[in-house]
Amino acid sequence: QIQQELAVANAQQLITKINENCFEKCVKSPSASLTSSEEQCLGRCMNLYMSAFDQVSRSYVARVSKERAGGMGGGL
Amino acid sequence: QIQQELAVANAQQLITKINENCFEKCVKSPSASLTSSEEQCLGRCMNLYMSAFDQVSRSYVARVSKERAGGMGGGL
Amino acid sequence: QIQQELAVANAQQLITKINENCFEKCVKSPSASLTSSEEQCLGRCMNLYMSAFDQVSRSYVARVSKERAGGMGGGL
Amino acid sequence: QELEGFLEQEQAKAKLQASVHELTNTCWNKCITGGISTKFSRGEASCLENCVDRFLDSSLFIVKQIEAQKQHM
Amino acid sequence: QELEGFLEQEQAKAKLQASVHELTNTCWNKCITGGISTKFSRGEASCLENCVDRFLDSSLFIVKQIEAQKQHM
Amino acid sequence: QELEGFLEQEQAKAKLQASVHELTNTCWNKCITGGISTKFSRGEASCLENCVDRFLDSSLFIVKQIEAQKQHM
Repeated sequence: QIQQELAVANAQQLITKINENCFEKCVKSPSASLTSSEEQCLGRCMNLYMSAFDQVSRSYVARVSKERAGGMGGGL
Repeated sequence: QIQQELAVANAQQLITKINENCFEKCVKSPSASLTSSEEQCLGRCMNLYMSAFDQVSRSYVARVSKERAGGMGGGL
Repeated sequence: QIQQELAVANAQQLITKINENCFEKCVKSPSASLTSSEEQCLGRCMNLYMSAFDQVSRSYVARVSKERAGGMGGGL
Repeated sequence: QELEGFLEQEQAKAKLQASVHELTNTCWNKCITGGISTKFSRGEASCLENCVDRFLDSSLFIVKQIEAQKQHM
Repeated sequence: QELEGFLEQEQAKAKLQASVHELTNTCWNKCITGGISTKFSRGEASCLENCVDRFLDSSLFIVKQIEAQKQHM
Repeated sequence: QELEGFLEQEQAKAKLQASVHELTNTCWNKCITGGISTKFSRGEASCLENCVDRFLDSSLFIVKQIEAQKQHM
């Protein structure tokens, strides 16, 4: 159950971060409703943010494993 | 008593945020003392930040009520 | 022992902040490895950040003492 | 049990207050990009009025997109 | 009770340290706007020297204004 | 004791997740400086690929510098 809570928290945190960063990029000046070009931008931005998240996860896990294997003698 | 503590914490948080944002806007390059034009800017900025805070509170409370009433079927 | 933990936490927090701010300033576009000019910039930036930290510590401690001595009647 | 209900309510209030502070900060940075005058420009005022609702719309839009993508997988 | 006093003191120290880290970050961003050289420019050094005191002055000024406004209500 | 190990592991996982969220935010801000297109530009993609490793290199470099300075004191 803890594992599930972690997964849910992780997904929520990702959505929060996507919204923060994509609202910033895509909704330059909030008007009476989201325009269709704002929505298109949000859709693209969401996909890009998720792939950045995947890239960062992979790089980070790879690096932590490498450091643990003792290849560099440094501590993160 | 908890209610009072909440109100105090809320006021303190508002002052902290006003100072962060208005120092940023009004004191471009800190000198030997606050100049009178910096103080004037801080006074105006404080009033504007408070009215932004009021606007955001009203919008947010209205939106949360509306969503709860079930008008949109979405969850915040 | 608590004192030591505090000192360690303080040093770690300082390193975290140096890295955040100096990575921002010195590594404009991450490439396949840190270049020597990026490393030189990081070295200088680290020294500057530490001296900014020292300046801020001194100013802050001096100000808090002064306020406590009751010179201004204001509360921070 | 009444106490429990009271505490829960106060906790909800604290959370709401934190959200309002954060949203105010976000909308201030989004809408007030120029200098500080005695009152908001027309553009700033309209931006602030709409900022919270568009921010929440944006959040709901993202959630819906994610759910739609999940079903297509 | 001595322990309690000790713990309180350590807690105060931790809070002070957190404030110093945050203020350093604020003042670094306010004062160091250009590239990184071997030492601070004259303008950067003077900005850093004054930054903490003006930040706290600004905070006190805001508190006084709010109190003055309350009395006029 | 098995429970303890399990809890520690979950805590480590939570910490790793928090680091990934923070690093993603840092690298997004560093690498995605222009508009939002359907895919990353070549420069953005390469920046993102290298961002985490250079950020950690930078952190290790700073730690080593500090240790080197300590020994010279």
